[in-house]
Amino acid sequence: ADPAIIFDLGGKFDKSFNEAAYNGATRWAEETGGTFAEVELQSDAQREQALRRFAESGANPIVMAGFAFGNALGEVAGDYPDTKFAIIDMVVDAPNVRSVVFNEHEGSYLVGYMAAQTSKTNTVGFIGGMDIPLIRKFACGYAQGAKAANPDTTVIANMTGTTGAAWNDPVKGGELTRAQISQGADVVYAAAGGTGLGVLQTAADEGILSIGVDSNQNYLHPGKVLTSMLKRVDNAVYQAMKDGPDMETGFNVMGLANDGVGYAMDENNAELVSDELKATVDAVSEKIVSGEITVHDYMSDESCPALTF
Amino acid sequence: MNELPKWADLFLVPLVGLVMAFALSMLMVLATGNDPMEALSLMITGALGSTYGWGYTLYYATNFIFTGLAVAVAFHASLFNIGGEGQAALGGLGVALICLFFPWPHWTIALVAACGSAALFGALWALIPAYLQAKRGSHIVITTIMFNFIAASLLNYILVNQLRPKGAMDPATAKFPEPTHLPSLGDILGAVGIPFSKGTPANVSLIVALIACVLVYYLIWRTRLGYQIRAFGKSQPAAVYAGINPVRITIICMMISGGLAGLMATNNVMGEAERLILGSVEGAGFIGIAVALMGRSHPVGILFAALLFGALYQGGAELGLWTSIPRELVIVIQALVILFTGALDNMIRSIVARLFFSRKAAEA
Amino acid sequence: MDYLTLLQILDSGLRLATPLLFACLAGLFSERAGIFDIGLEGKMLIAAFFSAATAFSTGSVWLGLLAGIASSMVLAGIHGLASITFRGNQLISGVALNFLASGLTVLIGLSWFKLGGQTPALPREARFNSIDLPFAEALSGVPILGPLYSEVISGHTLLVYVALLCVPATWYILFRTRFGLRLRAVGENPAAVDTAGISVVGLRFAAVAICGVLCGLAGAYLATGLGASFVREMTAGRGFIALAALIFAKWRPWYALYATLLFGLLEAVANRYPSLDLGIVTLPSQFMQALPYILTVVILAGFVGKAIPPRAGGEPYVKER
Amino acid sequence: MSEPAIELQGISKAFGPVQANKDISIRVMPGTIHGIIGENGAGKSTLMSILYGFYKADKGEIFISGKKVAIPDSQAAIAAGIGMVFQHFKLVENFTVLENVVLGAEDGALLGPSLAKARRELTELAAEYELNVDPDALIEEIGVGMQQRVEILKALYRQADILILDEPTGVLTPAEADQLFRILHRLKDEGKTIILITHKLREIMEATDTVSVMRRGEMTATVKTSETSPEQLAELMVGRKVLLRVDKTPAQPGAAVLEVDNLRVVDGAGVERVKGVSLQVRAGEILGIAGVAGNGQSELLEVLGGMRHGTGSVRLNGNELDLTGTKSDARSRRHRGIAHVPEDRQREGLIMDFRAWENVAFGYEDDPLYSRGMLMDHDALREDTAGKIERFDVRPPNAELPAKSFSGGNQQKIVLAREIERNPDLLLVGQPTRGVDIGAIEFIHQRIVELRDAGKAILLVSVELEEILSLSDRIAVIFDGKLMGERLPEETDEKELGLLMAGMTNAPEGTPVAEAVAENLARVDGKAT
Ligand SMILES: Nc1ncnc2c1ncn2[C@@H]1O[C@H](COP(=O)(O)OP(=O)(O)OP(=O)(O)O)[C@@H](O)[C@H]1O
Ligand SMILES: Nc1ncnc2c1ncn2[C@@H]1O[C@H](COP(=O)(O)OP(=O)(O)OP(=O)(O)O)[C@@H](O)[C@H]1O
Ligand SMILES: [Mg+2]
Ligand SMILES: [Mg+2]
Repeated sequence: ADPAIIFDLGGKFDKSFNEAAYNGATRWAEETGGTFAEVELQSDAQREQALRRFAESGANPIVMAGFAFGNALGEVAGDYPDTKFAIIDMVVDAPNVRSVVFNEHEGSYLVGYMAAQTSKTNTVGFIGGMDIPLIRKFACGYAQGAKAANPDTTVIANMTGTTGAAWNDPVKGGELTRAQISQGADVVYAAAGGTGLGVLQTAADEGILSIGVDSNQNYLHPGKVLTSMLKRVDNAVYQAMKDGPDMETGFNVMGLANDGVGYAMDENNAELVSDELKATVDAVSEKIVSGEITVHDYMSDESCPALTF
Repeated sequence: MNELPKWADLFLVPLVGLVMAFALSMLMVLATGNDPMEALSLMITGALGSTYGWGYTLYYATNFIFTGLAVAVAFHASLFNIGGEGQAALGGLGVALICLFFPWPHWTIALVAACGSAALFGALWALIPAYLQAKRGSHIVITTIMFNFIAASLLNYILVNQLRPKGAMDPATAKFPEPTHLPSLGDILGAVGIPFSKGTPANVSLIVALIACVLVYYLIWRTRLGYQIRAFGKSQPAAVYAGINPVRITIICMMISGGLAGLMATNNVMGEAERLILGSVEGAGFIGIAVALMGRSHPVGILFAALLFGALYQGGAELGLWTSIPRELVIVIQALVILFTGALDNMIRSIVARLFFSRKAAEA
Repeated sequence: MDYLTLLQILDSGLRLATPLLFACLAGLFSERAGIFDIGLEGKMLIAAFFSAATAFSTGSVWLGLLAGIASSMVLAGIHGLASITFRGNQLISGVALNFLASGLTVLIGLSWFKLGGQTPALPREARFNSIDLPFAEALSGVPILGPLYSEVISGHTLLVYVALLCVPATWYILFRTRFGLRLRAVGENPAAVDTAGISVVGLRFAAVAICGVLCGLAGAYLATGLGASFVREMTAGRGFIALAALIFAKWRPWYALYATLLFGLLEAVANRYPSLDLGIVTLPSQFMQALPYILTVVILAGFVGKAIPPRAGGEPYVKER
Repeated sequence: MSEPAIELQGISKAFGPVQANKDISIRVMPGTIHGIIGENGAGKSTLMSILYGFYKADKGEIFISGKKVAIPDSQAAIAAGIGMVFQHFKLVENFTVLENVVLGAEDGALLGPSLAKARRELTELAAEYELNVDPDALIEEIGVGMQQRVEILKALYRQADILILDEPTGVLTPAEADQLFRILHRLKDEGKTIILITHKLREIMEATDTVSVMRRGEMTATVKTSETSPEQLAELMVGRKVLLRVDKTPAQPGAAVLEVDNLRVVDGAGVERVKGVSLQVRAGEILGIAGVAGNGQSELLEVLGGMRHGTGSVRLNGNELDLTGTKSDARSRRHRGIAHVPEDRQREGLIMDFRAWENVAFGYEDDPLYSRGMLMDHDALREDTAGKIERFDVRPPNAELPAKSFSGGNQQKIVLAREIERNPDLLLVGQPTRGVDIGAIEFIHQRIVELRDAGKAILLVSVELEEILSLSDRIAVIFDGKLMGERLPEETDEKELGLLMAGMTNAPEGTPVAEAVAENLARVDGKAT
């Protein structure tokens, strides 16, 4: 049976999270010549419906990108014991579900480290999408990294909103960026889906640096995006599709160690990141992998040593 | 120009409006490079071609019956309640509080309590605009629009800061406990031996909605209160002459309307999601306007209009799943239906009248 | 809060007030002529889409602006057709057009750009860019006023200044010209206008058309000035806030400026301080978001002055029963 | 002989099923005053509105000074030199006088010069025709008499040669009406042509040169005023010899049913409309309240009927009525035994879209007779309605028709049947025969007298002096919210009542007020022979 993928509300071309998932799926399709079914959600109510439709049509495995599927999948998984599901960013406890979560705090730590090293004002910004523990996890890792690079760094963190609309409000993203710039920030990290596009745009317009998220967003404003915190959703999707109906289920953590997260380097930001900085960051990365540095995960206890929300 | 006979006004005019709305929408489908016939047939089979489709169609229809009745009851008093969205959202809060914080032995009792609470919360959310309209002449359309936004913010606050379980991501309450889960239509029909898809969200609230239709029929057309509501809606000076208190009627009528909108929560919150999610109303409050307009504010008409829109929603969802035609097509169709059966009603009527009388003249 | 922060909030408030101001003045023209318009939101949205889409495709922000205005005027025309020509219910027409815009923008957007309903990000030349007023740099050193000039007044996009100029222009048109006199009259008593030998239909269509132009500007500003692309539902209720501001302003141009500035500032403050600590209480962000709506209800309730709409507002002009 | 200033040929106009004008032709010579009379709904306003381009005729032609013109809108009429003062003024309430005058007649796109010019010309016109108004006053703040001046000024400012006035004196005090006619004569002397619509034969006889009579949408005659008489005109108007007397025996008054003491009513705009009225109505008698419209009689009736709040004391059968509290509404009044035939049956007395049987329950929907448990008993209601339709000779006798499908007179019968058959202790009646034809008038009057003879108290408000005189057992006259005195019908006459209605309690003969009396007499002339 063909695999299927369901994208979350932002749509598969959001240049960020969903696009990463899409890239993973197309990579699989190109490599194997297979085809996959796909759907972009347009409303919350469709989650369960889409899952059921794909399950009934025999798709296997069914991959879904986004924590918001958690509840729906919890409902549906039991009804289709012969279908395998893979969910990204959420843990669903069912025998036929693979739950893929990422150590975003680790990746964020790295880009936070780079931000603080690059900042001339010792002030770096973070703009999150919807204010949920997952995004706080990004922010917390980022702040830890920044403080580790330079203890005097001020981290300004803002969330765009408390609803799903916060993922898709570039205008507000832009305004928040301006506010952070006026508070002295000269590097801003956006973990905000579509909202982040507004952040990156405004940062580029106003002549400061930004950091992208999920996909490699360096190309969006060449020379203006310091780096992107890669969350290899594409790898997770690719892997799930490649594993096919025999996919191993269970809990699947993707971190620095297994290339689940990282930071992006390409020709667009080559000028911005000195070899020296790159070397330091790689060293830090190694230390995290080796356990020498532990990055606190906000979601483990809903608290953050480096940042208050 | 002569007047149309009543049946033509009641059926033909909305039907022509509907056909025009569909025709225009299908042109749009064509313009976006898709095959309208294929789209249409996919929508129809998706919505009505299987018990699975029916399950969703009926689920959506249940929502729209409630909000359609809500708009209609207010229409009868010449009040335009555009606040169904907010009232249904608050109804959801009423349901959530009932389901989360009381130990219910059985779903039947929980449903009764939830109905009461949902209606109460919806009614209270309509109370302030009603009061302001009745006592201070504040235009109810504007206040109810404002109250939709205020409701969204309020619910946002309550869900995010109060009811969201620790560590959860989406702004939603915890899952309601098992005893409050309503039997689905599949369960009910299965119990009497009729095979029906089990995975669909249609549930016992459909019966609540049907009961609401009957009650609203009796309310509007058979009771003194309904008589007074209709009289007030036709002429306010006459109502004062008859001793019908405008303040009282406005408030009571809007509270009934808000209560009906609130009742919708038994379907989407208690019956489907089994938890309260932010934004769970999903525009049903506004669709109620289209449903009431199409159904000519009569419960029977509303029932059919709600079914139609339910099928439209389910059919549209299928389109979104299986073709590159986005589900937003449904919103366009819905917009055109409201436009043609509501705002451009007179245009359709004159077209129909022209056709009608030219036919008659030809026959004679 | 220091002076600089204050200035920055003012600066942001002015930017955010601009689409509200355009839309509010749009509503003002329409409602002063007796046509209620709850479809401001939809007109803004469709203008935002077509301006961004056209600006992207042609690379010209000016063509984008024209397309935005044109699309908004098409919706305005439908509203006019429904409420003036066919004497339909203006509120229902507004509701329908809001839906239409919301559906069409995504439908067309998906079909053209396949970007989940968005348009691609606009390159610099396809956007309105901020312009520095003369001496902004030089004067920024002057205490108090210097930063005010360079931070708040200077450095916005052209449309911000256009919006501000629209306020005195609206006032002048409404109260100092023949057209304005007739427009106000037709919103108060269309029969008076009719018997004075002026076309009620013509006047009302003119008002609705102006409303379309201004909503077009509002939408174009959102997508090509404030933002740099179209995003689905990007108006995010601004049309309704503009409507609220219109009531708040009691249908007067200068008050419209103050009301929209206030609402813009509220948004800026809420951006800056998601929850506002006032010492005694902490206002949650949700409260700040709801504040414009709450204020409008308070005004409508007549607790703070009375907002009397144009007398013939919302009613079709029917001569023969 | 010169060309007629106005010539209409074969004008027809239908509003839906109502044929308001049928094939009407008239000629009006320049420099004359031409009167048009006719009953309510005869089509007078419609005809003139067609001439002014407000309505479009279905058929017919218009000639101005011998030239055929098309008048598709008021712009064309104004261009043709026609000005019209509508029955219901067409002024923008919150504009100033000046702005209203200028509206539509501006010079250039900017307002400033137009206003300045209008201000100058207004001063001149005011001086020339004694039409003094404050150009900067807001319309909503000046009286109706002033508003009418503004309407005339509007027409003159547009240099109208032909001036149409639709029932201009209906809202005027006698003195104001008098002044109006002086102005009209001056305009006529200047060569302007004037068309005057009125119900009042007296005004026709005094002011016009020629007169046309309309009946049921048709033009029944056009005659020289000097060659006709009021009697002939009245006959032409209603279509048959008019004889109107109510047969009734002397009243047998019993105990006081209604006692009103120092009643005051303030309207929504804060104006005191009833200023300390005291009166008494006894069982078995009809108290008639006479007065020019707008002197507080409507408000008086509405307070008693529970449609408004008031202050003072009102007792029914010795029990105090609530005037402001929760029991001050119409329903409580009905429960106490007060029935009310409202002045405006279409706006208040009936729901025009409801069927006849539904209207029979209007105001009485809580009657146990019409109830079955929580629901209304539609069968009982239909049955009751059938009886009422029969007893009150409602035509067509079909209870399923909506109220709007009945003619005015039959609508009034439905209201009367509903109210009278309640057998109330007190019946409030406002304008019972307004717009009702002669046959129905007789019927309605008889029913009211029957109720009186059954020992009920009746308070009658009417602006038709003749109706008051023939129905009432006692007559009170209201002026400016105050009762000017009470008379017995057999001891008074129209002359004296007219004086009282003009606010003169005790005027010797031959005073200037006699003009005011004449005014009221004219009103009487309209109906009686
Ligand atoms: N705008 C309208 N729409 C529909 N019917 C109308 C309209 N105006 C008048 N009519 C009807 O046309 C007929 C003639 O009305 P019109 O106003 O011309 O009478 P009138 O002679 O001026 O009466 P009155 O003395 O009461 O002013 C009436 O039956 C009236 O109900
Ligand atoms: N809106 C309407 N719809 C249907 N029929 C109407 C309407 N208006 C009037 N009619 C019919 O037209 C006829 C004439 O109405 P109109 O009010 O002019 O009667 P009328 O001759 O003045 O009688 P009356 O003296 O009783 O008032 C009535 O018989 C009525 O049934
Ligand atoms: Mg008239
Ligand atoms: Mg009549």
